[in-house]
Amino acid sequence: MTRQIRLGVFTVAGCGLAAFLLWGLAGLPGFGHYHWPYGNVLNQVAPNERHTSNVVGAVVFDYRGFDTLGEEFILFSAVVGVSLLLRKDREEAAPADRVRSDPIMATGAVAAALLFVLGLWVVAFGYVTPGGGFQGGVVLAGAFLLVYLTGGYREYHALTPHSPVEMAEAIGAGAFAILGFAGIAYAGSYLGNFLGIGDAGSLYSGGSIPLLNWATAVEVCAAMILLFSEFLKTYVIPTDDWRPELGPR
Amino acid sequence: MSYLPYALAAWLFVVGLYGVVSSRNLIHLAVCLTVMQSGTYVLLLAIGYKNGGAAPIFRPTRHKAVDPVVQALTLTDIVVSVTVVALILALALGAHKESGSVNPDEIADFSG
Amino acid sequence: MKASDILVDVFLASGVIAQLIACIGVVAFDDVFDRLHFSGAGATLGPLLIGARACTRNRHGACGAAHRFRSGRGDGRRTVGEMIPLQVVIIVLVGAAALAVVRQADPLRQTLVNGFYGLSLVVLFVVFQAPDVALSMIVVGSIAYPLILLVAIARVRGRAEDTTDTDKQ
Amino acid sequence: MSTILAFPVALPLVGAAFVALTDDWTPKAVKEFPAMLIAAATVAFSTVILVRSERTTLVHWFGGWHPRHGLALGVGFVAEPLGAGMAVLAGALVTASLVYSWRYMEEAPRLYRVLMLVFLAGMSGFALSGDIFNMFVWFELMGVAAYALAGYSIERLGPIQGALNFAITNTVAALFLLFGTALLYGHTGALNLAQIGRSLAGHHAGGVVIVAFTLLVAGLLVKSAVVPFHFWLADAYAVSPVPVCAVFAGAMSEVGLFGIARWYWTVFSGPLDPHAHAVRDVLLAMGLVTALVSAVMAFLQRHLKRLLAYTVISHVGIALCGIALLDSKALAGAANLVISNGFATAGLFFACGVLLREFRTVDELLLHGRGRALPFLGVVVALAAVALVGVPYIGSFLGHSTLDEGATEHGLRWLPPLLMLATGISAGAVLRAAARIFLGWGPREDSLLTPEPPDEVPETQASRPVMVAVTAVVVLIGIGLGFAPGLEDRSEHASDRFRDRQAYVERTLDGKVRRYGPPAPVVLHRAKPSSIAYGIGALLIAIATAALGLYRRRVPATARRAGARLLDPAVAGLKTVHSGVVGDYVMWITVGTALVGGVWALTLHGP
Repeated sequence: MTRQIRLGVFTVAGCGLAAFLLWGLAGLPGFGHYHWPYGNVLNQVAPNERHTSNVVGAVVFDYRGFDTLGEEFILFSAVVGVSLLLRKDREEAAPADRVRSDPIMATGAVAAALLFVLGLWVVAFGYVTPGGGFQGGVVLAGAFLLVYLTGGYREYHALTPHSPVEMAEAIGAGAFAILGFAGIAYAGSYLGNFLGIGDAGSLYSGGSIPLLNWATAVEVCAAMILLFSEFLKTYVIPTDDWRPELGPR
Repeated sequence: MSYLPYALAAWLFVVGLYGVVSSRNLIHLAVCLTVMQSGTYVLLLAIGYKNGGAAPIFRPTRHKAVDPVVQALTLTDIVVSVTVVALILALALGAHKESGSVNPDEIADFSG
Repeated sequence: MKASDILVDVFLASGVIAQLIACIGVVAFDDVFDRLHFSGAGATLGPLLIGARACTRNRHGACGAAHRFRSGRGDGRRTVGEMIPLQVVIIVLVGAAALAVVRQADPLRQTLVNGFYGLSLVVLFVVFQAPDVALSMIVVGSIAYPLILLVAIARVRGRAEDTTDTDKQ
Repeated sequence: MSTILAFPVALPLVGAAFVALTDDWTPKAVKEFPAMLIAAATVAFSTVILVRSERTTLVHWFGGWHPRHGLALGVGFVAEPLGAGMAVLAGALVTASLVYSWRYMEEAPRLYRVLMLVFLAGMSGFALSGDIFNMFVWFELMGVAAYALAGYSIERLGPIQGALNFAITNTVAALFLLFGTALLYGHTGALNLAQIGRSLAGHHAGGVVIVAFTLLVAGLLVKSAVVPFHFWLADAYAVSPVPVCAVFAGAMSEVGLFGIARWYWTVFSGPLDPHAHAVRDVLLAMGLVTALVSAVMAFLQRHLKRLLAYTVISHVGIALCGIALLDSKALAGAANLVISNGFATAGLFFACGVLLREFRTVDELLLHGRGRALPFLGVVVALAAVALVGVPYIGSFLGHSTLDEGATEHGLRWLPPLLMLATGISAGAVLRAAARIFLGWGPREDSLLTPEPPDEVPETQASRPVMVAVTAVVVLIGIGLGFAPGLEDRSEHASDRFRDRQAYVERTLDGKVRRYGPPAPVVLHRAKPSSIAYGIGALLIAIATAALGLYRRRVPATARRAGARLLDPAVAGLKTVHSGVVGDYVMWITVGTALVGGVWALTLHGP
């Protein structure tokens, strides 16, 4: 089958599909007319019941926390999958990692530290303001990435040794699932909230939401670092006098 | 006009699909999948939008707010999209290593 | 509109500009390390500035202000055309950017266009009053995607030094 | 105590994290056990759920968010026998695979075990969940694990191509699901299946409902590989490691079918029941085409895993026919068929693994006669083929006969013979391969069969006795289910409950508990003469197909030429369409969705 035939047939079918989708979409209530009880009730009750001011955070970690458990493990298994798929794809003969000037490295270190603090802040206040475990976790991983960008692969590798990061990822993901079992033990339902809900607007609010939030942050940060490492390993080359073990584990 | 965001969602969906079908490069294809996926983000958020509503963050006041549920769903959706891109890119690197090509039309090892 | 409102919008604008510069840098340089420098700059400045904007409560942002202005004219006259011009502009922008992403066949250039597309989506999400989602999109679009995409592209094209040779062949 | 519903998902997930964390420290001798034990424990929990759910439907609300005034705030799991049975099937096959792959994976066994556990959690979650977005999450979780597992042997191009086609088509499918989910949410403001079902009931199907239904069904048809959404499956199954294939074939495709049934009866049956005939016709046509086309494709393969992959597609088509009749009896038939065929096909894949270990190839022609060294395996393979045929009272016969009765009750007397034909051809392909390999019958060359790249590398140093034993056990389960006492009545009873939307909705949202009586005393039903005739007919067709495949040259030349003139263009066309190029596959998905959507837009609309 040639490319022309494929694209031709697709054009016809795609137009049909588009028309079909539009026909369906036209039956929805108009944009801006959300009036369903689900969201409105949650907006009403969540701040009181969970003392979280960010209702999205409450939905992600409490009302629909079980979705987030699945989401965590999607990320977890994607990282496992990527390391499975890239286990043979290692650079062998290669030029040296670039060594950068001291001012760049110093600036990078400061910027990385700042980004790290920003990440912690985004995680910590996730259920008070926008942010949370996922977003903060990626920012935290970004701080490590910045070390690579301004320092070099060597520094990055030293900061993110494979084994502990892998353990952190497993612990973060496992902790989420185990906190669910704690819910069974203390609150009678999986992922049940088994801590007091604390004062609204403070870091102690939300019961077990902060715990789940931090578990997510650890998992996401470690997963992202591993993801970057796996991809970087296929490209980045160590200097002559220094080779990390790049082989499959 | 009030259906424009929905139309955008359908547009992104179909344009992304077109990209997937027509792509000659797996890396390009992965990005097209994210475009298609962003159609679902837009649809979800557009459904949950409320005229005059603000973000569902209540500190210190209560106010009219948009639907928080669709936002939570979209967050999950974004994570899914990252993982899928990572996996497809990993496979694309493998394909390049084995066949020297990342053109999906050229790496057909078997058929029939 | 208060001074703080203007300030947060300035944040947003400079974040967007930082991202744009980073995107251009990614395409302008051949070496993957240089490219990563730029995407790294985007990864720091962009999230910081846009995130600062997203994290400030949205009622004081452009859309919230527009809505207050609108509802001030009375709820009785609400019709279907409830959307504000900003939303329409951004929606058209996102649609056009998506087409550009798909039509750009060269993966490297596509990464640039995709960066811009991601940004326009972020703005759309802010307009849709979804700061959490916008924040996710920023971190994903400026940290996660660029890195894995650039490494994959670099790997597939061969190292910067021999890129030109392989391209010519 | 409904908390048990969390275990089939949460346990393997905790297990996956645990294995990932501790595998490096675990002594080599016991490395394989944690994953196996966790999978076995998951089966145990699923079985308890299955047994309990026969008496009453179990509901668990995660985080303790019970519905308020009929409004579901959180995510709930709802277990009735069919869903729990699906979870048991998935768990049993994953456990069997993990036992089978004892020392099987030479590389990265740790990652393999972690992914298998995650995959199990995804399937169980999909089977038990009562929330449409939550189902999407589990769908995606099993997808992500499955893509990586399919590409396990990355040092060859075939697995990469297969995994890529699998990942891309199934991601597109997942996005279809998500788009449909979003439409439903916009239309009803709910994500809980029962709540969506309640708010759709009593209204006519409008554009939103029809589009959402089409997208959701199309997404799952990709997963379960129904023509023309099926192309990726053969590519992916042909290249995955054998233990992974067994789980894919036995459980993953069927999970997709289960989802279609679940969504039709709990969500869409309200608005669509007045137009049930339109739903039935479309699904029935797709099921039949799938069953027949892929049976022929199976016949054209010489690569055993690819051959089996096409038989899987054919079985999916038959089971889809059972669902499409939209009736308890046929649904029960489809369920029984899925279970017995699932075990038998898994057993056949396991047998392929033994052949691969012994002879380093799964090419039927290269294996010609070499299987004589493994007589016991030959017997097991023959038994599995018989189970697939559904010879009276054995293996899939129960499923076939129940399905046939359902079809006859609907006045579709032409359906059972066609299904018999499809079963016969696909089982005949398996019989042909078995005869050629284990008996050395037929020629060593056959130009009709699709050539395959000689790519199989030895995967393993695993112990042969364990592999053969697992194969035999799995095949015996597949055969034995036909005799299971009372299975027929129980499955029909379960299907009745599965289709009862009212009871499901009231149980989920209003907490109205219904108790169902103890299972009726075991009555041995005599099969109808027609069913027995179909069973024997399928066997005859299978034998004839196998004979034709082996001894085509003995057919008189004139008849052969006439046949070739008639069939060659069709065969060539089929082979061209299965191009192995992912762009084509996605194009077909679009075409299929647009066509199905178009038909339904015209027929389901209005009062």
